[in-house]
Amino acid sequence: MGANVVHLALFKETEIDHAAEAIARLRELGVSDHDISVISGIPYSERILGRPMTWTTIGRIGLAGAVVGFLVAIFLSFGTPLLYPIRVAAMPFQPIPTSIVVIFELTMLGLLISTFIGVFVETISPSFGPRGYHPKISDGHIGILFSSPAQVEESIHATLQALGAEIVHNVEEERLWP
Amino acid sequence: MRVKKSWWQSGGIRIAAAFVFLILFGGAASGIYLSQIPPEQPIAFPHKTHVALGAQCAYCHPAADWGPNAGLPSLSKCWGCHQQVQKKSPELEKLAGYVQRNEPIPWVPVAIQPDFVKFNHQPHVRAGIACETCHGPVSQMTVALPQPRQNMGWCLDCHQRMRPNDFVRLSDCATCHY
Amino acid sequence: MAEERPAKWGLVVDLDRCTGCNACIVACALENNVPFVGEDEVAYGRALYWIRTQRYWEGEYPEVTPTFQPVMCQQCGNAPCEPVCPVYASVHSEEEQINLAVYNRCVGTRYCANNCPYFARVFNWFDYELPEPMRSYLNPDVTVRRRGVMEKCTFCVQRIVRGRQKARAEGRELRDGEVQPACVQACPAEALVFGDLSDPESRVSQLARSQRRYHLLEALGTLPRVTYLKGVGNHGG
Amino acid sequence: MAVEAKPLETAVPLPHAEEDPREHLMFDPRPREVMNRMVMEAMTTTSRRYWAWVIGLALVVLVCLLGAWGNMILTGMGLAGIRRPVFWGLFIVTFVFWIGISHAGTFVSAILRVFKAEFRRPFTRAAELMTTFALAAGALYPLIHLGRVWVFYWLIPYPNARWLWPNFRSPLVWDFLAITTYLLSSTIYLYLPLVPDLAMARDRTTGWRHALYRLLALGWRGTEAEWHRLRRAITIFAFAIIPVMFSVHTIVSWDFAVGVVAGWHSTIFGPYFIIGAILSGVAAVVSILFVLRSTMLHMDYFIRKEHFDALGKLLLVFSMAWAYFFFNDYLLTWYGGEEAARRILTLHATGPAAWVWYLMLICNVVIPWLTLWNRTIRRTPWAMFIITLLINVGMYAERYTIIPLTLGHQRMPFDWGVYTPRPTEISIVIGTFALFLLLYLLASRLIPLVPVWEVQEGQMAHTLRKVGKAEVPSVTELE
Amino acid sequence: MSEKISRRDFLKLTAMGAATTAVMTGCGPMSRYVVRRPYTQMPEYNQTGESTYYASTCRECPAGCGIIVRTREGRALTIEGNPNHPVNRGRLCARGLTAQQGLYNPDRIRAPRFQGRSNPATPGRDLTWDEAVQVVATALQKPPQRIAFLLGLAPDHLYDLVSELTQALGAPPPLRYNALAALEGRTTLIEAVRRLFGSPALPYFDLAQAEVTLAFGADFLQSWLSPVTYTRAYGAMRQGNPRRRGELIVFEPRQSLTAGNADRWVPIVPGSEAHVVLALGQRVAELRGLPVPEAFRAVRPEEAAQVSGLPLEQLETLAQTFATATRPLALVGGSALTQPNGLVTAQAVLALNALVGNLGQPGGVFLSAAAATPTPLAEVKALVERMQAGEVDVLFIHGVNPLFEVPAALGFEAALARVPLVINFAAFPDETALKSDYLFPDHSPLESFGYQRSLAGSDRPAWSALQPVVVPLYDTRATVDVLLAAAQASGQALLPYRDEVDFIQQKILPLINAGGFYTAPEILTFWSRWLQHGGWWTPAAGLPTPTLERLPASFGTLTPPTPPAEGAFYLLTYANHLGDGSGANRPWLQELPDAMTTVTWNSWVEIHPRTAEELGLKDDDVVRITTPYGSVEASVYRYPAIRPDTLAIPFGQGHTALGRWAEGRGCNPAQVLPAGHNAAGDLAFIGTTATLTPTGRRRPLARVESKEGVYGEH
Repeated sequence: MGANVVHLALFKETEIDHAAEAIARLRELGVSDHDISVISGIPYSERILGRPMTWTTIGRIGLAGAVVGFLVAIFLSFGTPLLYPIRVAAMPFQPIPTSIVVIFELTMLGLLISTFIGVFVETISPSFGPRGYHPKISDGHIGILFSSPAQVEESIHATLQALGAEIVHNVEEERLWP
Repeated sequence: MRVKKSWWQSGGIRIAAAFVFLILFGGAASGIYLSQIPPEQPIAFPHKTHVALGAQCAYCHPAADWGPNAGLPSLSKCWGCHQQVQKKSPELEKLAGYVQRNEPIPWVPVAIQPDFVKFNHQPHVRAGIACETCHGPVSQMTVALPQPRQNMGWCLDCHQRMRPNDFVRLSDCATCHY
Repeated sequence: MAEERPAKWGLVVDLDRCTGCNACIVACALENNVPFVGEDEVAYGRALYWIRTQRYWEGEYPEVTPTFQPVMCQQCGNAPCEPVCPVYASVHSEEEQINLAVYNRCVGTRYCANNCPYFARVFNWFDYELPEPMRSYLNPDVTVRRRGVMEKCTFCVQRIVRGRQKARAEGRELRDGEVQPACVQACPAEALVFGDLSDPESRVSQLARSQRRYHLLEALGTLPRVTYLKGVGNHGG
Repeated sequence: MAVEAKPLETAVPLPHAEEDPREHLMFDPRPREVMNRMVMEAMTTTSRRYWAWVIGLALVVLVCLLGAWGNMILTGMGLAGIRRPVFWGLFIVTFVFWIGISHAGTFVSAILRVFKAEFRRPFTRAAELMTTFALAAGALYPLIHLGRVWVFYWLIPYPNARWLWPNFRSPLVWDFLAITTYLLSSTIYLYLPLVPDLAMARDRTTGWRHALYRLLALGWRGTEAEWHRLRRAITIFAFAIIPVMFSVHTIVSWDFAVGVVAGWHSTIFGPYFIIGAILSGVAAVVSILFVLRSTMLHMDYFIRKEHFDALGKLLLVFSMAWAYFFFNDYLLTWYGGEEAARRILTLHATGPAAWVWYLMLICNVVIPWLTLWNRTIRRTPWAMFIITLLINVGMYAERYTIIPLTLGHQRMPFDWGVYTPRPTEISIVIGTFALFLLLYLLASRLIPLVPVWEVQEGQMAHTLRKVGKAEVPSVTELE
Repeated sequence: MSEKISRRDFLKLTAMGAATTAVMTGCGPMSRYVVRRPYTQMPEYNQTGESTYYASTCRECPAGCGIIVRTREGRALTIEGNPNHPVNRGRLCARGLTAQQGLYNPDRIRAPRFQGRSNPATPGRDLTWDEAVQVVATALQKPPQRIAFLLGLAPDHLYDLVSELTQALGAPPPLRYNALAALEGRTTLIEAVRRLFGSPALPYFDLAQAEVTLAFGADFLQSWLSPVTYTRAYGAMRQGNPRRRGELIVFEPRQSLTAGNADRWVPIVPGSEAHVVLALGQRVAELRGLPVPEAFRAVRPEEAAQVSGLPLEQLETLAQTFATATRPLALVGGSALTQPNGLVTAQAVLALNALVGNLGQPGGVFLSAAAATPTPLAEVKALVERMQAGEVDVLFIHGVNPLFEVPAALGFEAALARVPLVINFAAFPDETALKSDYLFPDHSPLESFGYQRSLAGSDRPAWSALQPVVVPLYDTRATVDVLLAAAQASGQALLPYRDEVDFIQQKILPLINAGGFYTAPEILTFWSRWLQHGGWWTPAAGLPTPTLERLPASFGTLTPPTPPAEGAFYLLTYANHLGDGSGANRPWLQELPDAMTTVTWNSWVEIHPRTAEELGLKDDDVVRITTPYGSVEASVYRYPAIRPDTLAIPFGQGHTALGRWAEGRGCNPAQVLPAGHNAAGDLAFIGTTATLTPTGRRRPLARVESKEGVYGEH
């Protein structure tokens, strides 16, 4: 696939219908979903653009974090009093009601932090699909990144331009994050 | 587009950060070090020699058996032996000087606890704890050396190991702190 | 060595004997290195009395009479001050069955003091320096508290610990009345009696069974170890 | 009995019926690049007055907060006016106040997001910033009020040579955990929706700003996967942070309610504190929005009268709810409470500091109830500014009543005491207000204060549809 | 004395470091930098970390309680009661417990000193003790009649030595004055005992076993004679008697701590006590079926009721209570004695006891062994007159602060200026010390040897011993040693003693065979036991029973009190825990709340709330109290337990010297007291009237009570 070049087709934000249409056309022209990537300034659901559903592990990472938080809380509220039992008032060493507070807080802490870590990890982990960016995206443009073999380039461009797209050739991968 | 060097990569910032780190780390390290080296003593008393000659700890520190402080020998006790034996070494001349001036020897305490720790030798000696358990191999030292990590966990650990059935009493805060 | 049984130290305050002379305050202060704070601070409620005499007035002139009630830490069996401390600076001694104030652990949240219904706890608002050579009278058995630390009556736990160590070294049990807090020792009217409540024969146990007994704010369920004996007639609280 | 029929008056259209829907931000869309430019300009434009404020506030923070605090650490807590028996004073009052304020962001952004209240869109960020900075200011107080702050780390659970762990039975440890959780999660919750806007800013800046935004934007491009992830994370946060938010102020209330202090030991304290917190938080959002609108460029486009109107309605509801809880607490104590607690009620209302109690009622109940029903007042930003400031004064008075005024009159009248705040603690309180404002001022020029993508998303979802002769607003579900 | 010196040696070379250590709490390793020294010669009974206890005698007031001082590493730590001591049985009062704050007081005079009194040309300078002894020796060579000694009530051994010295010199005997004794009317009581029972002694009242007690003015729970003894007895009287809980009725115009603890407080018109006692006596005699003695007929009951403001029925009830009681007891002191009728009251009360037959009975009256008596004010007045007339060349002062304690109206200050040489042995720079030529500081009581043999609270013959518990901190010297050295230096063989210890040993020599609870074959063994036990006393209780030969026909003339003029008030002063004011430099005594008002660190004027309301006065308003003799200012304390026509100011504050904690606090009521005296020569100030003028200023009092909580005020 060394010959494949990444292109970016930019649509104005009002031309969402055209963008959706363009994706359909690209698929017809033999560019697989795998080689298409949509970038946009606001979220569009996959249904709108007719794209396959993306998949994320954030929920699972969050859940795992919650479990870790829960276990830490169990240790802190039931384990530490056993290490060095210190009596306060007439309370038991491991009272359940007060432990619930600790367990709740630490479970939530685990959930929330690991959710964020999930976002972070997924962001920095390598993604497949075409890379490239254009500052117009953050001005509301919808960009369709695709890589196609050079031989079909012409026809694709023509099709897309007919739909009102602005084509950027040969998008270079830009290092957006250290 | 040339990636500009980030601010945190600038030399000045890095040097400053290194400096702060060094100060903090160095301060902590020297603090720990200073509390672990033996302090300068007025007379380099050779424990080793005395123990080798068969002197018991309690001969010079008898109060460990009946009171909180082990006590230091009075000049007369030192002199009681040393006026008989030869006084060739410069350290013994120092001792003779103190005796002549009838001036107490300003020993610097080595095995000390903070003032909020009320340690009593007597119960420990009565329980048959050997002096070396806490004071280290004094029989191989000249001046007494501070023993590292004599902290609360160390006390508690020993209390728990030696007297598991009596740990409630021996882990009571009022045993040492009031 | 004699088998030791856990003690429940208790104090009985006979209000019929108490005259309100306040000798207990001074005895306590000098035994426990309690600092004095000066006029302005006392006026602003920052005196560090571990024990103080509450004096109310009853009746109208000429039948007016003061009622005196010395109040110190009640060493509650179920102490509200203890569970609220985040760092275990206010804990219950399993061995002595009293409330401990562990000065060196205290971080100074002052939560325990708010939660003490008897206002028995006082706080070191500043470092109270003593001019030389006054430091010489500080009791070395009691930690001198620095600023930012809570403190309170400890039933003179240093005397209890010393007494126990002495008794153990001699291979016997503590005798009734052998250990006395400074206030009890000084009390000229012998209104304060201290001893082991778990020993039914001790003097304090006998007095604590008196028909005149009551506890301060008993309804709160704090199980105080200090028992008050009501005054008789129009005397005492 | 004859009924005398009165002819119906001619139906006069109510004034708001004639209101132009385009008055709403959602129906007054502008192209994304225009909005981007507006936000960027607002962010990058600084005036001499702005820098004067920044420097002034920085000085106040330095002197009043750090200076006074440092002096207090070296000298002792006695510099504050706390005394026996009022061991907690302005520090804890202000602590509760800031924690209350911090409920604004989460409430506006999480609850309104969950319930899809569309008017939230332009000011979620402004509110979330308040949460973070109010928590930052508030989280200082547990440290400030420690007698020995240099050993504060003993509150943190970690294995150590002393074998000692914190006491997990103490509400202060819960507080520590809850505030840590809330501070971390609300900061993340501020940050996550900010990423696309940071990418926007990255694309429009050079120099240090570019470096900063590039770092913070995490390489955001706006791919489907990124959006998906972001929305998933925001949804998790929005649902999870709501119970955390409730727990935080509940735990703050438990600091008081678990004790035996008369007047504190109340089962209703949890919800009572939460409602109070939301009331003060939302009020603070209104105050801040007014300031943003009147000082920053283009903000009058994003923040409109409709927002004041909507928040005003919310405030009225919360003021009523607050009054309900207050009355609930009052009545039960008055009716069957312990004598000491009853005496405290009397003292609050008739004692030497009764003005604080009346101030609380006037600011929290009388003023909102008299004004906020009125649409014109709700839509007058400066009036709302004054009203919301007063609400926060009232909430401060509420905390003052609950803490020092209650502690001073407990069960032993011999030991009662009146608390008077002293310069050091007043200075520290002023210092944290300055800190909050300073952080906000700096942040307002460092991060895009309006979530442009959210506004654009909202605008795309809202259309005016012609139904018969009227153009009616219509909302499309895009998500 | 070799023994003395060697003991001091033991104490000296000890670790002073521990004190500093204690302060550095929390600093952990900082302790290392505190140098600890071992003993060069460790005494076998003294060890670091362990306390050593010394028995001694409290000198904070004249009562002479036995104390045990806990020392460690050569420092005096806490003062505890001596459990065997007959006066206090191990108990102590607030004053005694603060003695170490006197010992370690930073304001002590640290060396002998000459000060250029009122002459700026002669600047003050420190002296050596050799020079000091020389100064005293020269002074002792003045014409004997022109030498005067003014001493305090403690210590007794100094008084005994000075008595011998003056006798040997041919000088007038030493005077003993103490404000506490003056305020409690001690001389009057002794004089009354002398008149009725024949020998001058203080009576001992067996309060513990009494069942109904009438107390006239005697604040025995706080300051009167021996407060610890009587407080102990009070406790026993309330709860120690298996038959019956004792009842206490107190007659005082202002409720003292004693009256506050009474079952009944009778707010009597100041100065009418004698009338009431006489009227009661008549009824008691009648009720007991005895002939009414002639002396009791001086007053008709109606007259007494009218003068004292008590309803006749109340008098009748009181008389019945007293007459029908099994063990009745009547006490008298304080405000009932320090008045023109004082001697009458004292005799009447003692006679009342005789009337109910409790002399020498359990719960009755005994004669204490307290023989050393204070000098009445009248004799101090005579001294002042001599000084004023230039008849005194040298005045020695020890243990008393006349410029503070003696009523200013007596003119002591002006007279002092006319004495060419004033030598003061004060330990503290008090008011008088600052106006003296030479300061030759005595040791603090905790550094001193000595004895007290005038123990008003002892139920048996007893002597109480003093011994040093620490090495003297400063370059001070025992006054006895100075006087002995000076006597030797003066070349005359005045006194046969080598030094202080020798003197004390010779004085206690007779005790060896006096039937004490220990004895010894020779003086050195006896001496060590004397020091060990903190004194000497007999094993069993037992005091002489007073015998009343017959009652005099009259106790003296009786003057009814004159009611204060319109706008004027009776003025009272009383001693609280500060006593004679010498304790005002103990910070913990200042910090200690006054028992009745809870005020700390200051003076106040007690005004009945109703009166205050009439005058428009609020708490903490500063008012000026003016008598014909002067005026003072203090803040108002609205005191609910005082007669509406009476004002009261506590004694002890108002120092203009005496160190950092005493100076400039409150007011000294001695400034407004009259110099008059009663028939016994005692200060008579009850009945003095004063006017009150608001100054418009406010000075809040540091009270421990919450005004809001206790009085319901905001």
